[in-house]
Amino acid sequence: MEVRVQSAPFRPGEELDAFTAAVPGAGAVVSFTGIVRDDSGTLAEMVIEHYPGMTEAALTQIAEDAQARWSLSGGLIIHRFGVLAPGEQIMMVATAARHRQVAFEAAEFLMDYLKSRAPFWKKERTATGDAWVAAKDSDEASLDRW
Amino acid sequence: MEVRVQSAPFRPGEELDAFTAAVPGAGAVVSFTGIVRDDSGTLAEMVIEHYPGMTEAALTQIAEDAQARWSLSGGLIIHRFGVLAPGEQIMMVATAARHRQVAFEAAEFLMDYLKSRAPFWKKERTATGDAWVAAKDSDEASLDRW
Amino acid sequence: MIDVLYFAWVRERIGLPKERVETGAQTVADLVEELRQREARYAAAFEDLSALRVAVDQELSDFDAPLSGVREVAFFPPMTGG
Amino acid sequence: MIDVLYFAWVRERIGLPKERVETGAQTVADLVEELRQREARYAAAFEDLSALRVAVDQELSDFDAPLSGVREVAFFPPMTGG
Repeated sequence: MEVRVQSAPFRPGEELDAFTAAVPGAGAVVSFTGIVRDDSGTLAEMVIEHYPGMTEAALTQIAEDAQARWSLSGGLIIHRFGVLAPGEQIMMVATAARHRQVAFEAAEFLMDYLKSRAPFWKKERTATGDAWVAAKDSDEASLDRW
Repeated sequence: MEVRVQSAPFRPGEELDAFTAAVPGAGAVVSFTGIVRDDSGTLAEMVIEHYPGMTEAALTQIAEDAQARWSLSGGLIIHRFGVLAPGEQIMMVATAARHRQVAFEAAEFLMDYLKSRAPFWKKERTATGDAWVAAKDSDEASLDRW
Repeated sequence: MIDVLYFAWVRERIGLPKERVETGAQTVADLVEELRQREARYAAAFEDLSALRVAVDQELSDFDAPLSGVREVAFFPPMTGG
Repeated sequence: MIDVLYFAWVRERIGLPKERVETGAQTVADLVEELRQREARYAAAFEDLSALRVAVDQELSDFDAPLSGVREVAFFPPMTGG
């Protein structure tokens, strides 16, 4: 499973095609892309802070947990940090397996753990001020199903 | 929601990027790609038969059911028919929503209904003969969760 | 006159994808019974109805569906899309 | 000597991302108590421990974790990745 932590933008489509080409034998590929939303219409940018060193270790651990739990043909985690504009990609995961249910479950597992166990913090900058995005109880709760 | 039934190949990555660009405001995009597997190592090709007219109507109905059930920023279903080689893309769905859980659920819903309610039939051609792919009880059972 | 369509192994067993059928059948089941009487290949195709699905005017339906006003009936095995 | 790191609003309240701390604290909680005594900005950052998470040598840990042999401790709010 490949893990990348980067400030540079990426193209989910290119990543998906490259990932799919590298997992021969898979019958099912699932991807998730997270995008900077601007619900209020006032978001200037989103700043993502992370913990260099621990971030890579945490994502690798999450990836290994997924691989131990399911028989995957492959997996990919990309997560950006730094300053992002509304509409930009924040992160992406992709999973490949023989059958669809495994690919879906593993992708949701990666996302659930990434949300609450990888050391990233988001700050929204708007015209009226900055605010750290608060963790949601529902994100922590969603770990209970695994 | 866009529905396409076609014999021509498509590139999932291109489709994903075009889909994502067309759903501003979405925070979460999920894609699923189905690929021709060759488990036995003897598959020459897969032939997908469909029911022109009913296929489009059935996929459109499934798409409308998903939209009625979830608040989606957008959705996409592409399904091929005709002769496909191992490793080729069979079909793809993509969903976009504000939050990840809705995008994942809607994509799984589309897949579950597509498997058992859209008029496609797969035949595998191998060196030793042809065989229609049998429907799995588990695919029918997976509809029960919706 | 009803258009009757066959797909997948139903089409292969019967040996054609589509035919126009002159019938007075009241239901899909009646139509199946008529077809079964024709020739062995029809009897073979319709041997086990639990292995078949039917669409009436391009909508999934049941074998007890009425045929009044219907233009198209299709028979096929359980679908295997995706 | 332990490297102490702060992230997100913990970093902002304390006013720096990292510092080396000379401490005899036995546990993370002891270290927090020492830091709280320093200045109001530390007291503000560590006001509500239930709003904080801690990593010890880059692994998520608990406030009662021992500090023996530890090189790096980080304090931050609940994570918001994805």
